[in-house]
Amino acid sequence: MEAMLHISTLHYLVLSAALFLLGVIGVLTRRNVVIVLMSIELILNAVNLNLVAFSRYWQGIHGPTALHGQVFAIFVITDAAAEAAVGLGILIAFFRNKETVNVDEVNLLKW
Amino acid sequence: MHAIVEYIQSYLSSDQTPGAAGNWFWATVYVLLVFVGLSIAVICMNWLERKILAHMQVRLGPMRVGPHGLLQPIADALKLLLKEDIMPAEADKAVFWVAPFIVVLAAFTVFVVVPFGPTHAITDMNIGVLFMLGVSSLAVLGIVTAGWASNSHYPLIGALRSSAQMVSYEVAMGLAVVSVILMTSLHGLGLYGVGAAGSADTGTLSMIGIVQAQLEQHEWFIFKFFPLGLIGFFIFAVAMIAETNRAPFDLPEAESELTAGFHTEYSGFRWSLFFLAEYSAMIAVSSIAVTLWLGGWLRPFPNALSGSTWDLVFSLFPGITFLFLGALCFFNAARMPKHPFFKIQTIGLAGFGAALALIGVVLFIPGVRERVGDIFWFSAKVAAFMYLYIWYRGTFPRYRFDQLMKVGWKVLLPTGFALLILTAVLGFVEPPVAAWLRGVL
Amino acid sequence: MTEPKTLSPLDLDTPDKTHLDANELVINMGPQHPATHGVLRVILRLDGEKVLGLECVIGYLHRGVEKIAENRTYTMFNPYVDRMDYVAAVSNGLGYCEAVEKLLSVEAPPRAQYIRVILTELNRIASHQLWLGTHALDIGAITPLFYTFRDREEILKIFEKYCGARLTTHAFRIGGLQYEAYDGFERDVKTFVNFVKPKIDEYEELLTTNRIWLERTKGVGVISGKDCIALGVTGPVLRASGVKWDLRKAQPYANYKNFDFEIPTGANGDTYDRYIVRMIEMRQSLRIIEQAVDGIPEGPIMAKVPKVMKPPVGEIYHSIEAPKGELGYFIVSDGSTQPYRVRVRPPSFVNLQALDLMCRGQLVADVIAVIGTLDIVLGEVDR
Amino acid sequence: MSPPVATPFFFYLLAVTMLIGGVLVVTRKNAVHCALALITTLLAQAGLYLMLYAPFVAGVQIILYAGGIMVLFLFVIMLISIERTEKERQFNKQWLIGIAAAAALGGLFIAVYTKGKALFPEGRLTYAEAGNTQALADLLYGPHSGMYMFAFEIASLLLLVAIIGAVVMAKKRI
Repeated sequence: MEAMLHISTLHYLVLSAALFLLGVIGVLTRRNVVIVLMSIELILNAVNLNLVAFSRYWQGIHGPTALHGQVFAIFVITDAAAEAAVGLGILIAFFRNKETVNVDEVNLLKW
Repeated sequence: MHAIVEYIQSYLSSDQTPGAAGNWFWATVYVLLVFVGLSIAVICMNWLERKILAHMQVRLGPMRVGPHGLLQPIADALKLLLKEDIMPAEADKAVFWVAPFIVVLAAFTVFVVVPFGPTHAITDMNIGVLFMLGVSSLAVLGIVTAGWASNSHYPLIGALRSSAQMVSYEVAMGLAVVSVILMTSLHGLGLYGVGAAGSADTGTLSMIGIVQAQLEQHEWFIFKFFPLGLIGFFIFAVAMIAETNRAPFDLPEAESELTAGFHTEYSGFRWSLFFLAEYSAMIAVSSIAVTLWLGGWLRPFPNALSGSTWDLVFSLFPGITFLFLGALCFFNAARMPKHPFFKIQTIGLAGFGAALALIGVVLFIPGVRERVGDIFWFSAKVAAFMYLYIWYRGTFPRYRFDQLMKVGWKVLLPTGFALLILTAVLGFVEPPVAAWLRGVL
Repeated sequence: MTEPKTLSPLDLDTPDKTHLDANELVINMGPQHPATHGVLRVILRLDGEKVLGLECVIGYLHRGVEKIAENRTYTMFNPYVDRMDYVAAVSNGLGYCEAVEKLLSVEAPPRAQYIRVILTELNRIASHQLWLGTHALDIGAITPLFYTFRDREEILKIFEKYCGARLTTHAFRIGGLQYEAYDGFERDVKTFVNFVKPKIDEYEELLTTNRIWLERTKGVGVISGKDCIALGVTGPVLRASGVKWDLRKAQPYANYKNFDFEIPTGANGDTYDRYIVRMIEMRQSLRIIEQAVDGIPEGPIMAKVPKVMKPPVGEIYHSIEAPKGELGYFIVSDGSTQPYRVRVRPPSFVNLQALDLMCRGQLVADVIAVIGTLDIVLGEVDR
Repeated sequence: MSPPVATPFFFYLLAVTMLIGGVLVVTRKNAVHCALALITTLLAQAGLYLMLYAPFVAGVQIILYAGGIMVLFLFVIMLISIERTEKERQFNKQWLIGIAAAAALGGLFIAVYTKGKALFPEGRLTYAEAGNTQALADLLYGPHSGMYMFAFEIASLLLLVAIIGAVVMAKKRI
């Protein structure tokens, strides 16, 4: 009970791992590309949570300016924005040609 | 018992916001005050908009419910609450239900960081402006989902339009805001970011911090680096109208094209939530503008008319304003037709005037007038913005969608970038140049 | 009832696959739509927001006015024409009365002619004011509507004083007028002229140099003079395209040849030019009214027409310049008391043909501006 | 900043919200519902960032993720019709393999955490959030420790490429 009530870095790591797994399941099992992309966002967020949790842990050791984890989280968010834009762009181009949004129908190298 | 009283009183002597002081009691009171105040403001705004617009358009506006239609907003609210709440058969029930709440929540949550005075804010956040912009941008989600969930052509097009519009104007808005944040770091002492975190030379995102920076620099940011501050303010002033989907950027609800835009299928209580959200969003963006450029709670002419005498004069303004409003009510009560049919209305109007005058008298009490001065100036500045909103609506035709996008991307955005770069350059150059000038003179 | 097969290239059954993929999106605007001025239904074929083509579906306000004429005497039919273009009822009456007079070979006495001109020109101003208000409202400027309605009210008051009705006036009779101008008619008209002159400046102040108004109207709904002539488009729309054609000058009727006025023309044939042309027309109408009021002659107001009208066998086409364009009446008489056939050439109906041409390649929002600028009245389109 | 109140309560509240949101993202048929669930998750995560004294990251999370990226998602979902995809099979054929792989990964996580639990001693910290944004800015562009300046420029280049790529990809005729 004591371990449950004192929120430590490990709590955040477990949460992040659970979220990561959910994202992985989504990516591997869903057919709809949009939902697959959203699952990728879940994965990225899980990583971010990890980074920020560790950043806090690191601050406890090296002082308040040890914010490298948060800087990384910001970079990951930037990356997620780029990924979403390009991914959805591809999705639109794909949908225009094939009229489907299912990943398992992307089985041609050209059409 | 004593401990509780002490806890409650502990905040009063502090010079912090209740959130920063960690005083839960006062934080709750402030939340309630802001909520109630905002609702009253929306009601007043509703009545004022109809009356002012009507007088601009050579008509009278509401005149039937109460004297000069004063009770009209209440009657409207009652009507909306009692009205049947229609849910289209093909609508996505859950999303349709939740969408208005997203919009309202986004519009109200913003007020957590709005500073009505140096201590009159629910809390002060390190990321105040960012928080405000972020939370107000969440309203787009509600609008998009509302349009989609209605499962109908016009709401969908309206929703797509408004989301495209809000997202594109957010960029220009952000640039104008960033230029102000740069200005906060300029005390004429050092360069950006030089020195440790939290030192006097670094800028701030906190809403209270921004106003305090204006206080310390003895300059509202609208006048800073003339005309850069003015241009930034102008960009923001245009973008905020587009953000709140008001005329002349009210394409998402363009009546002549899309009937009512994203909320075409909404009725009754849920429609009134959209209405509430629209008006509180207007107040929210106006208060950002006031905080960032117009010195927030600071009284006008702090430099030209400084000194304790002028402080006293300006602290009388709240009371005078309320007395004036009360006198206006009495004047109109005297002008009421003398027919017995209008007796109740006349008495009501006079009573309302008496209540306003009483408030005005209370505001003259020395202890009170020092405490409400900042709230009054803040509200007065926001009210001026509200008037601008109404004025625009009465004057301008509506932009076409491509023209709207053109204004956003081809005019405001490049101007915003130029503004940002020029502010940075001037901030870099000004201190040494000023020092040199001082040496020369 | 089965829907008749559409003859146009617009196939209503185009599968609306998706918003993204479909090259064409078919949207139905109207008949219940706030910006279609009544019950016009427009089927829009869109590529995104761009209009690829459109088709007008009309007939929702069809009352069979032309058929009714065949079962009414010439005199009895007179009030019916007011119900076509109900915002310019006086003009409609003038056209019909003059056509029947021509058929009967009588002419209204000069005093009647003058009063007719005054009332018709007043009506032209009223019609343009209503047009301006609703057109501006469609483009999003709400205030001009109230200004124009305030001033139009003064015209309607004059009508009411003259003949008792405000909208469907039935002001004229075949052969002249039924009512003598009331006492103070001249004074009222003069007061109105002086009242409305600064008001027109007021409208222009709100719109003419307004940036947003310019952006919304310049280059929108352009139509060339050649196309106008090919489609039979008349009125301010034609004149804004640079063709100086006004029946008041080209085929003077009533006694317009006695008055000095100018025909405004535009150069580009866009919505802005049409707006400017109509604004100038209002001022020119005021000029005509001023001249007419000053020159009303004394004399009878009714020519000698038989109580029971039996025009000789024959046919007649007579057209006048209504506020919206050429309003023509083609009447075939078989010598009986009732016309054999009445065919109306309504300007709105003919002008509406140009909508497709004017909207192609424009955006959806422009369709509303163009419908507004064509100044159609559905009562006249459907008859 | 006063010490946080009821930390465990808020942690578990936000954690449960996040997990429910995540499960809904993976299981819902309707893409719009998925997007709304994801937004809930993201907002709850912003709350967790606040609890971790990372207000700036929380702000960025709200403004960029919830206000920007998710709007983009919703926009695209509305552009492509989803009525048809809702009636189709939702999971692909190798869903069993996928879940097995995820389970294996989960096993790995559990193994790592149980083994390495001792490696995470909690560094207790009670410090004000006030300087967070400034400290981050210092790391990103500050003259003293701006060690991420180059990475920042690369990220902006990445964004530029993404913008151009998205436009090229999505535009029918360039």
